[in-house]
Amino acid sequence: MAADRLDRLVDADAGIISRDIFVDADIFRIELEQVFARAWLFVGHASQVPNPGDFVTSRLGTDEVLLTRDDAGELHVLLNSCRHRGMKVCRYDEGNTLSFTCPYHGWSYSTDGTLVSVAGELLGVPHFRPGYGGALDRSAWGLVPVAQVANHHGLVFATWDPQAPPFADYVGDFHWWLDNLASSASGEKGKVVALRGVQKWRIRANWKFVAENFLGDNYHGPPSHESVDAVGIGPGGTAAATRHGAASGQKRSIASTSFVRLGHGATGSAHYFMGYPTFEEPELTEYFTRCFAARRARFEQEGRPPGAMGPATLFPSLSFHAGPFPRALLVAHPISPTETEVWRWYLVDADAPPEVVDWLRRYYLRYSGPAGLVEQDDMENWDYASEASEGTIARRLPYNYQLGLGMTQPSELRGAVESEYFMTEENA
Amino acid sequence: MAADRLDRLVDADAGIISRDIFVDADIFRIELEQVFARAWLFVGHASQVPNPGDFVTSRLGTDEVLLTRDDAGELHVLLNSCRHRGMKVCRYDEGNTLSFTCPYHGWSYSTDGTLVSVAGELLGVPHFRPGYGGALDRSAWGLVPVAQVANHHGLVFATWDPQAPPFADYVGDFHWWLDNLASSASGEKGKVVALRGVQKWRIRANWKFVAENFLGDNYHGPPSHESVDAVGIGPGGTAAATRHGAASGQKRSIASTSFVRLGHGATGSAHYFMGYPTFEEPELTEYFTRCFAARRARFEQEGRPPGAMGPATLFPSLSFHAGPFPRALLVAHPISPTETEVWRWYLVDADAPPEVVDWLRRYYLRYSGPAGLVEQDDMENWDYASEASEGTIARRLPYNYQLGLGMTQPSELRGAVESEYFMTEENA
Amino acid sequence: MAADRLDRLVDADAGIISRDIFVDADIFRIELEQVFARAWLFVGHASQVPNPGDFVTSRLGTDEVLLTRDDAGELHVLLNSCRHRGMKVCRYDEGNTLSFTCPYHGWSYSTDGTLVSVAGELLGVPHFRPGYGGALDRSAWGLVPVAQVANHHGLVFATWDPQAPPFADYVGDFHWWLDNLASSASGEKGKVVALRGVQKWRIRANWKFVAENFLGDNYHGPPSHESVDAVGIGPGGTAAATRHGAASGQKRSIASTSFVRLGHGATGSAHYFMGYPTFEEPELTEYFTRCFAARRARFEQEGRPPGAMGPATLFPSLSFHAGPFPRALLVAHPISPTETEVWRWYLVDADAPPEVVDWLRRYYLRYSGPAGLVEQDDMENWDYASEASEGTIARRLPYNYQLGLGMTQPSELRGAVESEYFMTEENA
Amino acid sequence: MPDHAIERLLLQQEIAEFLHHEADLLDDGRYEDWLDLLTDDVSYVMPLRLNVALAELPARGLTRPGAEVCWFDEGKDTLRKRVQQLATGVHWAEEPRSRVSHLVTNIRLVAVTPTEVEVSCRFVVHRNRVAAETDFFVGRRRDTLRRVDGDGDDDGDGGGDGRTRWRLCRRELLLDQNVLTAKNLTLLF
Amino acid sequence: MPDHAIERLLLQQEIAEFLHHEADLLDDGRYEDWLDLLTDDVSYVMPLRLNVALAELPARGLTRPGAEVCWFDEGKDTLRKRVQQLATGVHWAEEPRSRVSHLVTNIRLVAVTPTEVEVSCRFVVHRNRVAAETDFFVGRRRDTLRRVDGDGDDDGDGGGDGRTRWRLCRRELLLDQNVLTAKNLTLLF
Amino acid sequence: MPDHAIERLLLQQEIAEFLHHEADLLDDGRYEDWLDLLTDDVSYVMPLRLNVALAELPARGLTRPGAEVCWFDEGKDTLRKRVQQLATGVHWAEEPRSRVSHLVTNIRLVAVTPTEVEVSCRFVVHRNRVAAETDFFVGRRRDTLRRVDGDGDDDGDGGGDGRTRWRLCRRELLLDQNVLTAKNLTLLF
Ligand code: FES
Ligand code: FES
Ligand code: FES
Ligand SMILES: [Fe+3]
Ligand SMILES: [Fe+3]
Ligand SMILES: [Fe+3]
Repeated sequence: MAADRLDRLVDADAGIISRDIFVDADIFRIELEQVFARAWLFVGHASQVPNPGDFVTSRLGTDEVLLTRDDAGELHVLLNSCRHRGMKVCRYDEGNTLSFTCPYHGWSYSTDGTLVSVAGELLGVPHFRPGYGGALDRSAWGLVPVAQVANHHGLVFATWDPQAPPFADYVGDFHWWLDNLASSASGEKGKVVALRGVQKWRIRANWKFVAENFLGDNYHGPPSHESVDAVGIGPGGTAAATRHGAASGQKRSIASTSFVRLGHGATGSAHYFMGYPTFEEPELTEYFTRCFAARRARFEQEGRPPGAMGPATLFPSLSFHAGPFPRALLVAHPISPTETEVWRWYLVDADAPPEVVDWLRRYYLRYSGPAGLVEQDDMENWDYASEASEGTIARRLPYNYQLGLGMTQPSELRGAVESEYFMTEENA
Repeated sequence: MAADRLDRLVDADAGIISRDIFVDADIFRIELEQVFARAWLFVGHASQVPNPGDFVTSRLGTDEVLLTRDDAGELHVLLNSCRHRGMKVCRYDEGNTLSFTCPYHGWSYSTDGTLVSVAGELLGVPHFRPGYGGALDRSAWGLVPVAQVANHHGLVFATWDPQAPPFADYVGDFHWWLDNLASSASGEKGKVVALRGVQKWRIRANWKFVAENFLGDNYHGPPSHESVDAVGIGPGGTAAATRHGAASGQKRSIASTSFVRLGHGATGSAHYFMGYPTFEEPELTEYFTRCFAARRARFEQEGRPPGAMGPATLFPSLSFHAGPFPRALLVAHPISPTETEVWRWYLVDADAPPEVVDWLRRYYLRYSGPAGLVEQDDMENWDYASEASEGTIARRLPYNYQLGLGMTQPSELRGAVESEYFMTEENA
Repeated sequence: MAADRLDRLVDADAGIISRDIFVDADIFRIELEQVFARAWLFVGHASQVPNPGDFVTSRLGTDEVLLTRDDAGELHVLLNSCRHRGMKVCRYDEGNTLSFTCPYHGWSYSTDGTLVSVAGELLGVPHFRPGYGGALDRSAWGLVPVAQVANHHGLVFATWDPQAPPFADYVGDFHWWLDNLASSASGEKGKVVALRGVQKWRIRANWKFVAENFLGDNYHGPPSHESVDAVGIGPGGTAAATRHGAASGQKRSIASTSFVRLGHGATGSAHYFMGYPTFEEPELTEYFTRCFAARRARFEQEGRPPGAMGPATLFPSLSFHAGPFPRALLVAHPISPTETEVWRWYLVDADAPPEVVDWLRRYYLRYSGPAGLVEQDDMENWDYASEASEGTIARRLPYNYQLGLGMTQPSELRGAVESEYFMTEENA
Repeated sequence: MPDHAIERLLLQQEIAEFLHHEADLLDDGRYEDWLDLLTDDVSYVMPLRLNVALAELPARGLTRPGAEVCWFDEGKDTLRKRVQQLATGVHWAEEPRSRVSHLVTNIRLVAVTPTEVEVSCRFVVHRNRVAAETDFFVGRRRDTLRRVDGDGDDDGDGGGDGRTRWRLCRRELLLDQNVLTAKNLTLLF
Repeated sequence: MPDHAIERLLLQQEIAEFLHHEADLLDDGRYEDWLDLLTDDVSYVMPLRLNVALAELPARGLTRPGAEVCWFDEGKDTLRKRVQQLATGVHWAEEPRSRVSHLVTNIRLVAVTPTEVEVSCRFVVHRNRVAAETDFFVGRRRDTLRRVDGDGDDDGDGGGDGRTRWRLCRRELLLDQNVLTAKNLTLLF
Repeated sequence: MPDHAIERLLLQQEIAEFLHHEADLLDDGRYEDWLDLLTDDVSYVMPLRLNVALAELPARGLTRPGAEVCWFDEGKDTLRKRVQQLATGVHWAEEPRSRVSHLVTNIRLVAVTPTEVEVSCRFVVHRNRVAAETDFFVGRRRDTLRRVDGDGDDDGDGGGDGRTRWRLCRRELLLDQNVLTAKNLTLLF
C-alpha cells in the first residue's frame, strides 16, 4: 500500500477519516504488522498466576500466548506454538504444571519456555541423541518469548518488538489511569486481584470501534444507553450518573484527555473525580467511605491527581474503567477487519470483605460483557456501524470527527490535550 | 486488472466466455465499482410507501438504502448509514416516522435525509452548539442521497452516478417491457400495487446466472422445469405452457430480444403475446376477459406493441415477468462472486377484486421465490453451476454461448436484435 | 510471488522451513496451479466401477470428476462440469447410467464424455439443428477428460497435464509400495477390492500436514498415539506395535525412505517387513499364515523386496498403509490453506472369506477415519498446528526439520535415501 | 387418580405420537402418506417476519396469510403438487434427495375442544444436501388437529398414534429468519 | 395400575407443561408474565466453562457462581431490570426485537421432594436478528421448581400447566461454548 | 380409564427416561456408567449416506453395516476401547474434553414385544471444543431396548428411569451429512 494512500485516509484538519480504516483488508493486515506486532499489549493480571507453575493462556493480537510463573516466581509470556511443527502446545485455559509437553511429537518445555534439556527433567526432546545426534541447539528452540515484559503493579504487558520503547515511555503520563486501575479503592497500588474467569466473545465489528468508544467518546452515552439510564443499574437504581457510581450533581469541566502522539486517551481528566454511591447495604457505604478517605489522604501524600478514572484506552486495544465503579478491563483482539474477539477481566480489592466483592462482581456483570445491560447496546452500534460501512458506496464516504475540533487546550500532562469534546482518531 | 485480461474474457465471435467472470474475486470487485455503483437499479415500488413519512429499507448492490416519502409526498432514496460514524440509521424493514435518529450518538435526519437543524425539529445533532461550536455544516452531512431517482409509473429506480444517462435513455425501447410490468391487466400504467412483503433470500450463485436466466434463456425451460411441467401449476393444471398462462397452441416466432449495447434483454419479443387462461372459477375468467379486451383497445390506441411480456432483465440485476401471469420482480444483489441475495416483489392490479388478488398471490407464491415450484429448480442449477466452475481446472474452461450465434436479425426496436436462440452475454 | 520469496521459504541445509508454506493464501494458489493441476493424483479403485455404465464421483484437488466405465469396459476420468454453462452434470456419488444429462439445459454426454451426437442416442444437444444450425462442434464440447490415466493394478490415477511424465516414471522405485497396496495379502497384484463407501470429511488443517504424517513421520507415533497404545486396538489388544499387526520384538533398521526428487516417501524401508498377528479367531490366523507363506514365495520369485509396507505418501496427496494391517488409502484434497477434505478408501483381498473381510473392515474403521481411535489424535494435531501457525508472529517462525539431518544414506532404490529419522519436506 | 388429568395426559401423548409419526413420514420421504394426514381444507402458512418498531410488532411483525406475501400460504392442492413434483425424480432441487431431519419439541396443548386440539411446538428442520450443503430452519409452529373417525390404533401394537383419529387442518409456521439463508424451501415443514 | 407411577407421570407432564409454557412466554416477548414464574429469591446462573486438564475438570471446569466471573449470576432484581430495559423500545441491542426460539428437550426429573422438583434438560436457543444475523446457544440446564399454592389449571381447559402451582427458584445454565460466538446475551434463557 | 393405554404411556415414559438418563451420563462424561447401559451383544452402527438416484435410494442410499464402509459399525468391545481411551487423559482429540450436549427428540415407540422395544427418535449432538470450534451432528436414530431384570427404580425417588430394567441392544444412527463437516467423531452418540 503506497504511503500516499495511507496519508489520504485521515484529514485531521478537516476532521474526517476514511471508512477504509474500518473495513479494508489491506489496512487491517498493516495494522497487524505495524501496530499489534510492535505495541505494548495487555496480557493478564499477575493474580491469575499466583503460584509457581501456574499458567493461563492469553492472546496478543492474533497470536496465542502463555502467561506463566516459573519455579523462581518469575513471570513469562511465551508464544503458544511448538517450535517443531507449530502445534498449540497448551490447549488449557489455565492450570499448574511442571512443563508443557507438545501432544504432536512430544517436545517438552519448562514453564520458562526453555526446551527441556537437562537429564532428569521432564521428557525433553524425544530421540534427542539418536535422532538429532545431540546436535539440536535446544537453547535456540525454546518457546518464543515476547521481547519485553512489564508488570505494572500486577497488570502484565508485553511487546514482540525489542526496539519498542520502555513501557514507562510508552505509557507516559497516561500512567495515572493505569495506576488507578491497578489500585484498590483506597488507592493502594497492586492491591487488586482479578476475579477468576475471563469472558471471551466475538463481535462483528472493527476493533477500533471498541478502542474509540473508551478513548473519549462520551458523546455516545445518552443516545446509546438511553434504555439502561431509564432503568438504572447502580445502587441508586435510576439516574444515569449512577451507572458509574458518581456522586450526583457533579459537573465535568473536562470531558476528555488525549495523548495525541502516544495514542492513549480517556473520558474525563486526571482531575475529574467520581465518588462512591450510597448503597442500600450500610456495610458497603461504610467500606467505601473508609476507602475513599484513605484514598484522598494517600493521593495527596503521593502527589497523585484525584481523577484519571476513565473510561480510557491504552493504545491500541486495552480499554478499561479505572474503578472502582466499575474496575474492569477489556482487550479487543483483531480477527478480521469486521471481527473482533473481546476479552474481559474484572478486578476487585485484594482485601475487600466478601459482601463488597460480591456486590462489585454482580454490578460488573450486569454492566459489562455480553450480558451487560450497558455494553450490549454499545456492541450493537459497533457491529452495525461496521456492517453499514462496508458497502461499495458507503466506504467511499469519510466519518465525521469534527466534534470538538479546534477546541482543545494543552493539558498539564505531558503530550496531552484536553477538550470538552475532542476525540482522538486512531493512529492506524 | 489489465484491460487485456478483460478483453480475453469474452470472445463474442466464437461465442465463448471465460468462467472467471462468474467466479473471480477481482472481476467481482470491478463489477461492484463499474456496474453497480453506476447503473440504474431498482429500489422498490411507490405503493410500498403510500403516505408521508412511510419508508422501507432496500438495497442497491452492496449498499443498504432507505426509500422514503417525505412530508411533501416526494420520494427519496438515501444511503442507510449515518454520516457521523456510519451506523445503520434505520434497522426496520418498514414503518412510518417523522425522522431517523441514529442509535449511536443521536444524530437525527428528516425523511428527506437532511440533518435536522431547525429549532423545534426533532432532536438534530446533540451538543450542536457546545460540541461543534455550531460550526458543523449540517447541510453537507445529511444522509447521502442517490444521484438520480426515476419513478417509472410506480417502479422506482436510482443510480449513484450523477453522470449516468437519464433513465429513459438507459432503458431505451426496452421500456415496453417496463411499461407492461407497471401496468394493470387492462394495460393502465401505474395501476398496480406491490403486495406487502418482500421475499429475501441467499443463494450460492453468481448474480449473473440470475440475470441471464431471464434475459432470454428460454433454452433452460424444458430440462430445468421438467418436473413442474409434469405436475402443472397453472389453472389448467397440466401443460407446460400454462405455467405462464399462455393460450395453448400459440407459437413464438421470436424467441428472444436483445438490447446489445444497453445490456437489457427478454425472452420473446415486443409482439409475442400470451393471453389469459381459462380458470375453474368463472369470475376470474370473466375478470381477465374484461381486462384483456380493455387492454387490446388501449394498446391499439396508445400504439403499444401487444407483447413485451418477458421474462426479461433490465441491466444489470432487475429480472421480471411483465405479467400478468405472473407479474413479479426479482433483484439479484451481489454479495460475493458466488453468493447473491435475491429479493422478490409481487404486483397485482390496484383495483382487482379480492378473489383475483388472492388467486394471483397464491399463483405467484407457488411459482416463484424459494418455495416456488418453478424457481426452485432454477436456483439449484445456478448454484451448482457456480460451484462446479470454481475448480482450478474448471475455471480455465470457457462457457459456450454459441446457441443462436449468427442467427440474429435486426429488430424494429432501437438498438435491439431478435433471434430464435441468441443469448446476450453480460457486459461485465 | 517472486521466485526469491519461494527460495527463502525452505532452507534444506539448516533444516528449517517457513510456516508460510502451511498458511499463506498465495502459496496455496500456486500449489493448486503448479502441483495439483500437474501431478498424478489418485482417482479411485477400479473395483468401484466393475460394470459398463458404472460411475462414481471423485475429486482431483479442487475439481470434481467422474470415474466411469464405458460400454467397452474402458475407464474414463472426466471433469464433472457441463461444457455449456458449467453445471455439475452428475450429483450422485455412484450409479450406473447410459449417459449423463445436464439438468440445466439438457446437454447429454456418454459415459466416455462425448457429447451425444448420433441420432438414436440419448437426447444429445437439445435444439441442435434449429438453435445451433447444426454447427456446434460436438466433438470439441464433450466433458473434459484428464490428460492421462493410469491403472496401476486397480489403483486409478490421472493427471491434467499432457506433459506430465508417464506414470511409471513419476512413481519410480516407489512402485514397490504401490504394488503392495494393490496386492492381496498373498501378494497377488490387482487382487484387492475397495469396500463400498468412501469416507469424506473436512479438517481444519493444511493438506501437507496429512502428507507429511505418512511420508516418514514415525516420530509422532508415541506422543500422539499414547492413548490408543495404552488401550490397544489390534488383535493382541495392548502393545503399540499391534496397531499395525507387526510381529512383536522386531526392530526397524531403517526408519524411513525418501524419494527426494520425486517427493514420495515412506516410513520404514522396502525391506522392513511387518508380519501378521495372532488372532483370537483361529481361522484368521490360519488365513494369514497361508497368505503370508504364499506371499513370501511369490515375492522371492518376482524379485520383490519383502517390505515397502508404509505408511507412505505418493506425492502430493495420496497417503496409505500398504497393508494388510491396515490396507487403506487417504487423499487430502486442498480446500484452503487451512482446510482439507479427506477421503478414505479401504481395501480387502478380492477372494478373502467373509470372516476375514469382516475382521479387517472393523479393524480399519476403528483405526482410521474420523471415528478411528488412531487417526483422531493425528487430526487434532494437524488442525491445531495449522491454527497456531496463523498468528502474525507465529507465521514468521520457521518449522524445525532437523531431525535426522545429515544422517541419510543412499538407498539401493533409484533416487531414494534412507534414514533412521529423516523426513522429507514437501516440494511445494 | 384424577381421571380428567389422566385423560388429558393420554390426549397429550396421542398428539405427540401423531406429530412424531408425521415427522417420521417426512424424513422417510413417504410424502403421499403424509398428505393423508391432512384434512382436505388444510391451511398451511408460513408468513414473512418483518423488522418493525416494538410498538408495531403485534400488528405488523408478520405478513398476513390470505392477503400478503408469505413463504407459504396454501392448501392441499398445492401441497399435493409439491408431493407429485418430488416423486418425478427430475425435480432437480431435490434430486438427489436431500437428507432431512424434522425435530419437534415443546409440544403443548393450548386449546382443546370436543372436535379440535390446538398445539404449540418448536421445530428444527435440518437439511444436508449433495456434499456439505447444510441448512437449519428453526422456529415455532402452531397446529390445529381435527378429530376424525377411527380408533387411533391402526397397527394393533397396543399404542395409539392417532393416525386414524386425527388430521391436521391448520399449520402456522414462524421461521425465525428474516432473510432466508437457505437457497430454497423445497422441504415440507 | 401402580398409582405412584401414574402420579409420577402426571408430575412429569405438569413440569414439562410449565417449561413449555415458559418458553412460549419468552418467545412471545411476554417478559413480564415470565417474571411472574420466578420466585422472589430465584437464583439464575450461567457460569463460564473452562478448558482444564481432565483430572481437574470436576473441580475447575466451571467458574463458581457467587464468587467468580460468570455470564450470568443474578436474582430477580437484575432480571427485572432486563425486562424493563427490553420494554423501553430503545434498547438497541433488541430493537428491532430479535426473533427467538427456545427449544427444551430431554426433560428429566432428577429429584422430587414434597416442596421442590429438580429437573434436568437440554436447550437450544436460536436467534435471528435484523437480516441474516444468526446465533445458536446450546447447552444443558438444571432447574429447581418450587411448589406454591394454586390448582395448576388456571384456564379451565382441563389441563394443568402448573402456572399457579410452580415457580422457578433456581436455574443453572451450562452453555457448551468457551468463547461465546454471539456478540451478546440479550436473551432470557 | 383404558388400562392398556395407561400402560403404554408408562412404557413410553420409562423409555424416554432411559434415553434422557443416558444422554445425561454422556454429557457428564460418565462413560463407564454409559457402557453399563448396553447389552454385551450391542450393535452400534452409523452407515454412510450416499447420493443416489431416487429410484435407487431404498436399496443403495445407505452403506450396509456388516459389509461396507460405515462411520461406526461396532460392538461393545470397541466401544469399551473408546471409553478407556477417553479415560487416559492423553487422548488429545478429547483433551481438553469437548463440551457436548445430546438432544433427543421425537421419541416414538415403533414396535413393542414382550422382550424388546424399538424406538425412533431424532438427535442433535452439539460440540464445542477448546475455544470457538463448534460442530452440529443432526440426524435420526433407531434404538432397540431389551428388557432385563430389575424394578426400574433404583434411587427410591418414586420414579423409574429404566436403568435397571432396560439395556440398549441395537442403535442405528443416520447422520444427515454426506461429507462430514466435523474433523472427527470422538463422540459417543
Ligand atoms: S509439533 Fe510439537 S513436537 Fe512436533
Ligand atoms: S454514528 Fe450516527 S450519530 Fe454517531
Ligand atoms: S449448463 Fe449444462 S446444458 Fe447448459
Ligand atoms: Fe457505552
Ligand atoms: Fe426457469
Ligand atoms: Fe498417526
